[in-house]
Amino acid sequence: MVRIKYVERPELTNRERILFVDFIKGMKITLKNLMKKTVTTAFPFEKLTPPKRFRGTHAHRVKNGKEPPSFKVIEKFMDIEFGESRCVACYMCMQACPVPFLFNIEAIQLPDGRKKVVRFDMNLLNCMYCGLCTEACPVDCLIMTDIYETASYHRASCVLHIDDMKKRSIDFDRRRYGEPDRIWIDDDQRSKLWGQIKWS
Amino acid sequence: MHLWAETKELELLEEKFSEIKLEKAENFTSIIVKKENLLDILTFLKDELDYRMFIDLTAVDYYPKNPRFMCVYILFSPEKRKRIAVKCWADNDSIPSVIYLWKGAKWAEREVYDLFGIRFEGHKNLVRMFLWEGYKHHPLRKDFPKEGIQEVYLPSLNLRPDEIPAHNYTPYHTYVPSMEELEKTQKSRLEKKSQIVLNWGPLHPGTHGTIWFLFDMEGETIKNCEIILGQLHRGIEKLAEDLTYTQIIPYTDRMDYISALCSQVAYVNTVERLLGVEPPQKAKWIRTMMCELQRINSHLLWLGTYALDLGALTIFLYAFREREKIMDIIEGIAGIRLNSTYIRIGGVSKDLPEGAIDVIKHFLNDFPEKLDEYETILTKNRIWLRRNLNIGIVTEDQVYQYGLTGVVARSAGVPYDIRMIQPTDAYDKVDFEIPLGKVGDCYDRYLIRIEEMRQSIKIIKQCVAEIENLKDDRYISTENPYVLPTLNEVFSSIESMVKDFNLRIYGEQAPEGEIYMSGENPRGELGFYIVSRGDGKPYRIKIRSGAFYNLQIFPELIKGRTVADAVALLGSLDPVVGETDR
Amino acid sequence: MAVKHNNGIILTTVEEVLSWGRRNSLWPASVGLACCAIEMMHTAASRFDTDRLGIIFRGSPRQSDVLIVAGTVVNKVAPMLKLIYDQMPDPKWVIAMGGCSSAGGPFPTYATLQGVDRIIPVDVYVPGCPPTPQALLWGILELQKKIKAKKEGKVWEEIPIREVPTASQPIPIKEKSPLGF
Amino acid sequence: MELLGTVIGVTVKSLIFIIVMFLAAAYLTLLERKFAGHVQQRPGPLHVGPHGFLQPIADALKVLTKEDLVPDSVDKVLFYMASLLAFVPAIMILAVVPFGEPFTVFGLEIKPYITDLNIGVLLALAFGSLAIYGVIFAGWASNSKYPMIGGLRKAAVLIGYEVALGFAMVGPIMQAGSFSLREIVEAQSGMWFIIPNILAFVVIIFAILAETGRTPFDVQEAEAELVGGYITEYTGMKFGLFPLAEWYIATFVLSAIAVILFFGGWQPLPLMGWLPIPDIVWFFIKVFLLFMFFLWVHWTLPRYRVDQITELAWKVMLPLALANILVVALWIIFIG
Repeated sequence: MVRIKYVERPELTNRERILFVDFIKGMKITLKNLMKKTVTTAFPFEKLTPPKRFRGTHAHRVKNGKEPPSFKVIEKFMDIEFGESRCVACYMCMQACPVPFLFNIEAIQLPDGRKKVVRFDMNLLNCMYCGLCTEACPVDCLIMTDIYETASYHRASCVLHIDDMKKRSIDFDRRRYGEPDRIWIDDDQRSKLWGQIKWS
Repeated sequence: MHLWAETKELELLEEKFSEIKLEKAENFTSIIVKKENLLDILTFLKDELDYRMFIDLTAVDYYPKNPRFMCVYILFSPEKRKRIAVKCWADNDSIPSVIYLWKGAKWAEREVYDLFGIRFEGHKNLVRMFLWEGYKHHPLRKDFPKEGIQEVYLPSLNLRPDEIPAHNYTPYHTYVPSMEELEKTQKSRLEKKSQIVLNWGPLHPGTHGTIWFLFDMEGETIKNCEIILGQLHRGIEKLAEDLTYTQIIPYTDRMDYISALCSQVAYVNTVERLLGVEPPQKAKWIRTMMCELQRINSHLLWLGTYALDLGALTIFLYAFREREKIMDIIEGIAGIRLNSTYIRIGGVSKDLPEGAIDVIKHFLNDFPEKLDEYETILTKNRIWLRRNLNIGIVTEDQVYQYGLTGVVARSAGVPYDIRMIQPTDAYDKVDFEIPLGKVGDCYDRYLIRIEEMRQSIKIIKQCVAEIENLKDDRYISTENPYVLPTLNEVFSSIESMVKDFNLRIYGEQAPEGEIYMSGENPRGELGFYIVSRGDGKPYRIKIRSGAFYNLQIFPELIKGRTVADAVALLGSLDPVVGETDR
Repeated sequence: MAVKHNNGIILTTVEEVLSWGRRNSLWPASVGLACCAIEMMHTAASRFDTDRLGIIFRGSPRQSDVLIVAGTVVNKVAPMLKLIYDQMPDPKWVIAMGGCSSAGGPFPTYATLQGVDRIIPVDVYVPGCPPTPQALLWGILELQKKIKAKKEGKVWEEIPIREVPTASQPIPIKEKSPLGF
Repeated sequence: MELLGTVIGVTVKSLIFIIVMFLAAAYLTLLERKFAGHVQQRPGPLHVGPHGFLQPIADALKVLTKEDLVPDSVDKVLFYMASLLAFVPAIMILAVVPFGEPFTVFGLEIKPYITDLNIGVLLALAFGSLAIYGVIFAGWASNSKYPMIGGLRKAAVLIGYEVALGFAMVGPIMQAGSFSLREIVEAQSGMWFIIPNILAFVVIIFAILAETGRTPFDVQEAEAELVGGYITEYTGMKFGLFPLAEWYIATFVLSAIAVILFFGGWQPLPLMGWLPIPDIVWFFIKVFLLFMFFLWVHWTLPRYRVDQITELAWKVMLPLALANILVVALWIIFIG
């Protein structure tokens, strides 16, 4: 059902050429846009809320009673208090990550045979934000939040540690855990650019 | 559908040249020839059997075999719409050059020389393509480490005394060239004959990234031109050699960052064909829809920058205004605006969120009138006409000689569109038109891209209608042993968790073999040549970049024109450096 | 120097005014290298309009104050980038946009420069691949804060590593100073 | 005594003119950025001061305190002289531009112009042509390739359009029978000279666009081709003078001359004579409208190629200007 067609090349007639019709039409367009409202989001004063699926800075879900069944299975071998990170040191994120050395995970063996995660560093400056690590996490621990304002003055402050990831996930879940999986939620901001969308 | 040469041709070849060896597989058909009669066979293929379009040339390093390098030529026959591959072992690291058969082989041979160190006898000015003169190694050889050799001490300049930047930070670094070496590189490319040699680029507002042009100019007329690539050569092909097939997907975004989704789809289709995975219907339609959205997105960026280069500053911002809308759609569906790693082997990573269809419909409704606005300002503007008409005319012969694809080929009237020749996903179910040009100048390319945007809208409309029918259909076929399970499956069932672990750790164990498949990128044919030796990682991936071959014709077209025309011509060829350099 | 000791107040007020002028008309050199360049263009385009903050992109490094390194810097282009940086007149600042220019990003290969701060000093790192325009704007605001701090006599070593960033709410328009940032 | 008074008066007036012109130019940049912004559906400068009102001051502060960096390879004398040569002539044209009729405040008569030469038009043309030297010097002294090409391009354009501009001005002069701009305005009290001189007006529009380097004629600093054109190597205020002089002051002054020649200077707009508006205000309203028209063109059209521009100048604009002279001559003979 694919067809082939030749594009036709429009010509500028002499009448149009003498009367500057082409210029006038173009300038009419710019004038029309001059009258329209601006589409700008004044950033520090108004902000676009990233959608639920936005892949921002990483975070660690904590043990808060909402764990998936798989966590219950593995939990037995781990030493995780309530309110601590769910990470079970399965190194799946490390395996799934295309970039080697991005993760730095250490777990120790406690005397009672259970494991405990003591170190979980991520160097965000090497991260592609591709989300493969979050898809690999079997206990819904490593997630990506909607936080993007991470600019800083030092390389060292772009490296995530396990406790700030805990903080972030708590902050993130408090705001957006129960949110439906919509394409975006801030219609008032987006409508500046989009105009009014009629939702089905 | 597969595009490889038929048996009777191969038999014809066999009886003519007795010493060749045929390799006929379902995905790849190649003839292995001896080095001494390579040229005769290629000439025969080109003249008698009219495989006259040069698609790609690459090499594979079978270290520690001896001879270690195998060169692979991929040719295409425009009439029969068939491909054929010719393989040849490079005994003692050298092989005859084919630039007298196809001009397009010039850069490809330089690239192979640069990355593998194979010498091409008879190639004039065989210098490095991506790296600089005086670079000691040939990176794509198997015995060269991926990280390179970290020989110089080059620490970060602003470290606080107490600061440890990161656990993976090392003060040692690979060798960074000096200005003198770069000047040596420049000298080796072009020697001054006329008044001045103008360095246009590499860090120049007008050169679409970091292409480095050398203009040998007489007044403002360009007498001779050379292009230095490699200012964005990041070694993606080397990286891909020790990643699993899934892990390569994010890197395909970073190649052609303006049309990330198209690159993903082209790559994933190739891998699926190799693994024998069949995605579900809904995924196919979603892929097609996203591809076309991305095509509009890419063409809009082209329109904006092209108009900016030709001085129409406002069009640039109008085009970006529309781009923002598509960015919103992609961000809402995939999660990231630009390099959205959305396509997965066996489907797509997530289903469409609620409201996505409404937003896309809204976009489809009000985009055409915006397109008309651009056309009103530009298409019949006398200045626009004078800047575009009869600039950089591409002929049909040049298309075959240089292996031009995409809009550049279609502007010369060659109906070469992968969506038509080898339809993947849902392209065989939608109906659309492929615009062709009659003259082949910049103005034709402009009109064709504008028309392609309209056609994309047409396609997306059909996709939206189809996806609404398949609302509660599966979007990824996880029952396939090669396809990663979704998170919910992992959470609930232990089998999928084990499968997930295996696929993540060992990768998709692809069957042994080779494959070449391509997709229609906004810049041309984006082909992937994958050699698999049966383990979870590809043995070699060659990325056939459309922009690389399209850009190759620039020096020939610009001779005798001015710098102002160079801007227009470069804009209408529309290269993306990430793809040319990989 | 002697003057400074005599009437430091006047000098500080002068410094104040100058730093206000500088941080309110940052002109970046438009050096686009890779993917991040596209997002940089989007930041300058109509949706997130940098011109609001007095930021207009200049073609020539001689007339620009801040160098936004947008994209992967490979070894081959590094010397030229340093040349561009040297051509810029003082005072000048550098923003490393995206992972690639900050630390090599996802390309730990033979060809890529592992962080542009190995050849030129960087003031602000903006993680992201690529950072969204809002993230880049946030980085630019961070740079403005830094210039302000410089005015107060702090050097960048003394600026503490920022605490864990969480999603911040929009600044109420009334908190904006009448003279801009 | 008489002489002393005149001297003082002229000095004061010129000082006022120059200072006002500087400020006006600074704020014309803000005007242009606002206008461009809204054409592109963005607000333009917004946060620096209320609605970006302090933006020009911030820019000026920054530009003035930038390190004044002179490359070693440049020819120092010409390098400095170029920025002055580009700036001074643009200002000096003001000397002969009248803004209105003389009026009296507190019993002393104020002439809203510095001097009323009887060869005003010629002087304006002469000063306008001087600007070419600034451009050529800048391009040459920078001792770099892009500035060189940019300077040559600009020079070619200027030379082409100076001629057309000169011939286009002949029509109104013939009708007024005088070179003095003030008398030309007074001669239009009945009917504006736009009526027979429509051809000349088109030529003048193109010529002003070309002289002031606005699209479609901004070849000298086409960013995509030549990074910054002939000002690539300039930093700080030496850089700031060029766009200030070329884009704003020159545009403003030339629009003023165009208004004087074709739109009856400070005569009120047709059918609005009854409005209680002083003639200076009328004059500035007209100039402002013309200036906005140039901005509007600048932010709409694409850019010509340099050879096409010179071709246009010699093959189209010059014949048009000559034809206009013929038309006006016939007009004077038959209609009077």
